Parts: sequence; structure tokens; C-alpha cells
Amino acid sequence: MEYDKFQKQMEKEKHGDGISVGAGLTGELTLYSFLVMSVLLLSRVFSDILFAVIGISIIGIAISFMPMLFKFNRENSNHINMQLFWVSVFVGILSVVIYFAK
Amino acid sequence: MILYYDINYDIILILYPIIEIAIILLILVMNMDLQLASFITAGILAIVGLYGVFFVDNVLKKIIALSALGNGVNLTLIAIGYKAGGIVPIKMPSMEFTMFATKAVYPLPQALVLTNIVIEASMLAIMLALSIVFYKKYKTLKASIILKED
Amino acid sequence: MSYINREIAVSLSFMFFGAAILYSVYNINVVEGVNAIYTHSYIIPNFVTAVLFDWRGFDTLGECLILINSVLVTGMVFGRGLFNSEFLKEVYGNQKKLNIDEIEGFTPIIKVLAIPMSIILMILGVYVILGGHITPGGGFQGGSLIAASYILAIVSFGIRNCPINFNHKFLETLESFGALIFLILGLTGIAVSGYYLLNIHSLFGMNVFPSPTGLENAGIIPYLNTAVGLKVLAGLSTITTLLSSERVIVKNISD
Amino acid sequence: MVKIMNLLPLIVVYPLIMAIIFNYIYKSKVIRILALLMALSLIILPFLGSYGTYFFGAHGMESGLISGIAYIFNPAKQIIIFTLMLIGSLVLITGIGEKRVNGLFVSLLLMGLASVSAVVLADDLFNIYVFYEIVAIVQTGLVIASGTEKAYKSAFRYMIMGNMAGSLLLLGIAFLLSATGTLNISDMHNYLANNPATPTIYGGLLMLIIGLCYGSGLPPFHTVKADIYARAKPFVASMLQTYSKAILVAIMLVILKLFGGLSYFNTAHGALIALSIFGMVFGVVMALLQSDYKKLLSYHAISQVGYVAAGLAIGTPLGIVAGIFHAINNFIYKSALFLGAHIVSQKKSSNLAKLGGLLPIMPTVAFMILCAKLAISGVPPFNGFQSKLLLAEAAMNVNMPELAIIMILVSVGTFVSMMKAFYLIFLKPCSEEQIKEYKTTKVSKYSIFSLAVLTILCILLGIYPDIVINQITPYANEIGRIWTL
Repeated sequence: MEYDKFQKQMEKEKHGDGISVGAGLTGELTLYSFLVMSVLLLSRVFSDILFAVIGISIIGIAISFMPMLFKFNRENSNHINMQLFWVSVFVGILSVVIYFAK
Repeated sequence: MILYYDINYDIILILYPIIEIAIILLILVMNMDLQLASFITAGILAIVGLYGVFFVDNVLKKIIALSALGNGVNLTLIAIGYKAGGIVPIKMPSMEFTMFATKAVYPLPQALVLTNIVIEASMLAIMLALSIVFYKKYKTLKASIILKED
Repeated sequence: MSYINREIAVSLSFMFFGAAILYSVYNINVVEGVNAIYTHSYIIPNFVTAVLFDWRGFDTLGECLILINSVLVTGMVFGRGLFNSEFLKEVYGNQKKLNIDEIEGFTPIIKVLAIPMSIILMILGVYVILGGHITPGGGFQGGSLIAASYILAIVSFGIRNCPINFNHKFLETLESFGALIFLILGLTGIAVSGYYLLNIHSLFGMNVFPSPTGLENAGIIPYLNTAVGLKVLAGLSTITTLLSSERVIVKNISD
Repeated sequence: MVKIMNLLPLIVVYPLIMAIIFNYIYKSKVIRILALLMALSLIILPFLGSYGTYFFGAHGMESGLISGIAYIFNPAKQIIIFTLMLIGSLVLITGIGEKRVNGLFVSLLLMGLASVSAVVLADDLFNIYVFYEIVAIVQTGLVIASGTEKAYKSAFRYMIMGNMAGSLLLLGIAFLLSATGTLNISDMHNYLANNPATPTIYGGLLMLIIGLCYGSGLPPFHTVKADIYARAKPFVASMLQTYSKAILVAIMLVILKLFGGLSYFNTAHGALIALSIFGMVFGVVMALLQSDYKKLLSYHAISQVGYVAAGLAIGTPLGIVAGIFHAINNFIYKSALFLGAHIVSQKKSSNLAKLGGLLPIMPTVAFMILCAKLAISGVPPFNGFQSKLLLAEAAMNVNMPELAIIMILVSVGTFVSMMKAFYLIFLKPCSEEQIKEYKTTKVSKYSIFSLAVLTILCILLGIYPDIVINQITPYANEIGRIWTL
């Protein structure tokens, strides 16, 4: 990912001055390191090497899709259908976790 | 922007009465336990309500679905108070107290439902008021138009 | 398109959640617990009212306040007390006539039938409120019956020439008054014994609720019932008036 | 025996009575004076009650179960309610300076304060549900009060979600009622600890978590919550976020009290920690992208909710202390930030692109806002540093260094976005006309007073954190359970 490309994307979203682009890059990196850390944590909790391998490949795929920030922003919009979609997905995952993952 | 709600999902809501008829048949033919039957009905009602909230793209229908969800919850509560062969929890002067106390259905869930009905009604009133204002502005009730991204 | 993935995800997760609800509901096994206490201790003949106003009176108080709140917020949606009413002015500002308020109501047959019906309903409501502690009924049921009679009249005659006409200010006063009675009756409990919403049976050697011999001493429950009844009837009627008339909004945004 | 009268219910009842009176006299001339008196009287309320269990209507223990509604009051709850009331009164004082202040706003605010205190105090699930719904309606009303179209829309979204989540929460309470036969939380915990798990109890747990997420703004409800903070008036938003965080603390403690230490709670425990991490990260990443100051602050509110939830969800005594302490700090500095945003938007607007060069115009306000910004990013000697340190320590003690690392990363993100906002508002060079325009607009004295009080509290708690920590520790030891990964 290059700085220039990133800046062009940010300009499209109407906040292209230097400090905003820097903040955007920080956000991107935060998101990314959050992914790394949660994969680490999960592989340690379940103490599974296979899990770690899958996790690392997911991170690899995520790198190739960089920047994730704008997609992330779109998913967090306040369109009611989007919100309901994520509520539904979260609630489904929660019920699976609580009932079936012992 | 988001297309996946354009399919006519309302058709599934027709399934609800069919399931209810099936449950009534089960009660009549197979002697299904009444309490269990009402619990299942309540569960299905709640799920249909949730379904409407999630997938129907019309504000008014969403509100109706929310009220269905609330009614499902109320029905669950009421059914908790059920007692086989129970009587109304109002003591007539002629009744003997110990007999009444063992036979009366539980009063607690009924009181909770009374409270919840008013809560539901108040929430509903606010949502209806909001949808009136938005209908006046947009001349439509589509949620994806009224409540789109801004 | 790629939305198909979302379709699958959302339907799968919905199915899981629905399955979870059904699974829980199917396995409910009711434990009697605290219900045994409620059915075995006698306060007044109507045990539901006993739970509502004596054992769990504070919940009922909260629920009264929800109705007050709801009326308040509904009024606010229609322009009462906003910091800035630009949006409402944009929507309602430049219309010549109020089309909801012009609706004339139904046919003469319904109009003829509606008034006696709603008067009977009102009387029934008063009866249900006052007898709430000994017979089936109570404040909510009676209050909503009276409100229903009002709604019936509005629906059949239209809001403008409805014969049963509650003044807006009057309803507001009634509502605040009902809730205040509830709160202050609770405070007397603190003054007497230190417990909020205590069911006081007698004060200075006199029965709080004078009742004929042979009927039990109900304490403050009938008063609470009346307060809740006033509040529910005023609240629901105000909400109906607000929802069925645009006059209020036009008045609100003009000042 | 002479017993001192326990006036505990007055914490809830007194604001409610006043709320109804304010609602009735909503356009009178004396509103401002009455509101000021009200604001002053709110602060003494938390000191009226005595510690211990309080039974409504004298319905205490009967045949082994608590039959009525019970409140539990202890120093930890006292300090939470005190902070709540303090911020309530400061927001009221700020509101007095508004042009179109009226009784309805004051009434809604007081109702919210009373109901949130009721949720914090109550030891009864259904009572919690009733007052939780009041808070939902109050928040909707406070958003609508700002009167713009966007406010109406976000209120509508909030209402739809709220009705759904509220119904699901009640469904969960119904499950727990049927499985345990009681609504009192202490009794329910005794029953759950001595009986095997059934699917119904799992259902109750699931629904409680959904209710918690909605009430506090954890994902998946974070967009809805951030929306209402951003669309309300900024000083109202400071009240809204305080409500949400108090509800988070209350319901999280209920969940821990009910299920803490049970074997089947482990997966849900993991889910709670995951939700709080999501809240932290999603909040801060979204905040880094915003170009509107109010929206930036609202997403930060979500991120801070994640911190509080992480501390509480860890569930060790240290974690709970850290969580509650962070929540209290958060009430203070987040409200200070929102009040700062209120002052800034009075000057011009809240759009960061249009602002700039405010530092010479109001240096004291800029300094106070900077203090709050440093506090939220966890810089010593402000209070945010103390609680974030405790949070990281709690995460390390349960052998989760990853969680601590994520917390620090999020802190860095917070710092970056806060400094970005500070630069764009106060330091960025701006034109001469704009400075003239700044000089003509007036800022109300009331909001500057509130901001100053909050800033002093930030520094005070940063230097003497023990004032709060000592009060919370006994309660945390009672609820918390020690474990390691």
C-alpha cells in the first residue's frame, strides 16, 4: 500500500489534508494489528497450531486487500438495512457461541 | 445501495398461520401439552416478529413486527403462569383459602405482562409519531429510503 | 451479484438465532419459586392487583413514568419544546389546509351507534377502575377502556367535530396529577415506617380506605388504582389526539 | 430503638417528582431559576441513603426468598451515582445558558438521571428492565430535542433497535424467571449456583448480553449509539453517553453476579471480552476517519465503552475495580470533551474543516479541552492514565498480554485523533474575517463553568486516584473471581 494511493482514496472521502491522512493510516494500522493480536490470542486460547496457520493465511489475504479502512467505513454506515444486517449476524454468532461451543 | 432486501419476503409471513393451525391440530389430535404448545406458539410469534424487523422493508410493517415480537414475549410470560386445572387468581368470598392457594395460577407473570403491555404501547406511540412525520416528508414508508445513509 | 453472500450469511445467522429461541422455549421447565409466596399470602381478593400494587408496586410506578415519558416524547416529535423546529417547519410549514383534520368520519349508522357505545364503555371503565381490588380489573384496564371509548368517538366522528372532546390542557393536568398522586402516596409510606410504597392499612386509628364490613381492608391500593387509571386514560387519550391531528403541530411550530 | 430513617428511594423518587412538575410548567418564566436550584439539590441526593439492602413496601425475606423489590446500596454504587448526579447537574447548568431551554428538556434529563440510578441500584431483574426502557425513551427524546432531520432519523433508528433489544431482554428475563422462579438477582444467583444448567438458562444469558450491548452501545449496536450522540446537541450528548456507561456498568455487574464462577459461563465470558475488544477497536478506527468533531467524539465514546466493558468482563477483582474506575473517569473527561465541543460549535460549527485558529480567542478553554484530551488518551497525571494503567495490569494478571497490547494500540489511536482534532480546531491558521467572526459570537459563561469543574476533577482524580479506588474495592472483591488463562 502506498501513501499516495491512500491519500487519493482519502480525498475521495473528502478529508484529504495531511493530518487527516495520517489519522487514517493510524486507523488502518490499528485495524490490522487488532487482527494480528486477536489471531494470536485465539490460537493461544485454543492451543491449536492449525488454527494459527489458518489465522496467518487470513492475515495474508487481508494484507492483499489493503486498505481495508474504506470497506470498514462502508460497513459501519448508518443505513438501517446495514445496521440490521450486522445486528442479525452478530446475534446469530452469539447464539452459536453460547449454545453450541462448549 | 444495498439490494438484498428487495426480494418480497412478506410471503413467509403467510407461513405463520399455517404453523399455528398445525399446532392447534397437534393439541386436538395428539393431546399435546397446552403449556408446551403455548410456549412454542410464543417462540414462533417472537421469531416471526424478529423476521419482520430484519427483512421487511417498510417502516410500518417493521413496527407491526415489533409489536408481534412483544406479544410473543408476553405470551411466553403468560404461559409461565399456567397451571394444569388452575383457576383465576381472584378469591371469591365462598372459597376456602388453602384450596384456592394450591389451585390458583401464578399471579406474578400476569402482573409483569400488564406492565409490559403499557411499555410496548408507549414505545409504539413514539415510533408511529416518527413515521407520520417521515411519511409527510418523503411520501413513502420504505425504510431503505427514509432511513438511508446520511 | 455479491449480495448473495450477504443473503446467505443473514439467513444462516437468523436461523441460528431462531433455533436458539425455539430450543430455549421448548425446554422451559417452570419452577414455582416466589409465586408460592404470592399465592399463599392473602392481601386483597384480586391477587394480580396485589402483586401489581403491593408486592411490586415500584415496577408499576416505573411503568406509569414510561407512559408519561412517551406522551412527552410524542409531543416533542410534534414540535413541543424543541431547541430548533426547522425540520418540522420544512415539512408542515407551507400547507394550506390540514388534510388529516378534515376527515369527516364514518357513515351516520356508525355515528349513531358510536356515542351510546362509548358512553357505556366509559362507565364500564370507571367501574373497572373502582372495583379493581376485589373484581377482575384495575387501573390499567379501566383507564384503557375509557381511552378506547374516546378513540372510538374520534374514529367515527373525525377529530374536528367529535362530541366527546377533552381539552388538551385538562388531559395534561390529569396525567401529571395521576402520577404525582402515585409518587406522593409512596412517600407517605416512608413517613410512616421508612419503606417506600408501603401498603398502609390504617392511619391514626382510621382505615385508609373505608370499606363496608365483610370486605377486606385494602389499604392504599384503591387510591393507587385510581391514580393509575387517571394516568392511563389521560396518557392514551393524549397520544391519540396527538397522532390524529395536525393542528397541534401547526400551533407548536408557529410560536 | 430509634432507627434513622433510610431515605434511599429519594435518589430515584425526588428527580421523578420534580420531572413531572417541570413537565407541567414547561413554558413558565421561572424555569431557569428552578433548574439551577434543582441542579444544586441533585448533588446531595447520593448521601441520603444508608448502606445495605432496602426493601420496597417492607416485603423482605419470606420463606427463604426475597418477595418484593430490593435495592442494594454500597460505597461503590454511591460513588457511581454521585458522579452521575454531578454530571447531570453540570449539564443542567449548561442548559440554563441555552436560548430555548424549556421544562421538557429538564424533565427528560431528570427522568433519565432517576432511571439510570434505579438501574444501578436495583437488585431485581424486572425492575431493571422497566427503568432500562425509560432510559431508552429518554435518550430518544433528548436526541429529538435538537430538532434537525438527522436527529429525527437517528432517533427513529434508535427506537426500532431499542424496541427489539428491549423485547429480547424481557424474553431473557422471562426465561430466567421460569428457570429459577424468582426475579431477585441474589436469589437467582443462589439458585443457578446450586442447580444444573438448562437450555433455558443459556437463552436468558444470551438475551441479557443482547440487552447489554444495546444499552451500552457495544457492537453490533455501536453505529446506532454513535449516531444519537452525534446528532444530539453536544452538551446533551455528554449526558447521553453518561447514561449509557452507567447502564453498561450496572448490567455487566448483574451478569457477573448471576453467572460469575459457573462452568457454563466460560464461553459467554469469552464472548463478552471479544465484544468489548470489538467496541474498542471499531470505535477508535471509525473515530480516526471522521471529519466532524461531534461524530469523532461519539465514536470515541464507543471506544471508551469498550475499555470499561473489557475491564468488567475480565471479572477479576482488579478488573472490576479498573472497569468501574475507568467508567467514572470516563463520565468526567468525556463530558468535558462534549462540553468543549458545545463551546466550539457555539463559536462556529462542529465541522473540523471550517474551524481553525481558535487558540488566541479562548486560551483557557483550549487549555481545559487539551487537559480532557490528554486524560482520554491516558497521559499522566490525568485520571485516564490511572485507570488505563489498572486496566492493562488487570489484563496482564489474567495472562492476556494481547488484550493489554490492543488497549495500548487503541490508546495511541485515541491520542492521534484527539491531537488531529486539537490541531484542526485551535492551531490551524485561519483568515482574518474568521477571527473577526469569532470575536462577535458569544459563549455562555455557564458552559465554561461546567467545563472548569470537570477539568479540576480530571486532575484531582489523576493525582489522588485512591479516593475512588478505596470505595470500589470491597464491592469488587465481593463480585470478582480470580482466574488465569
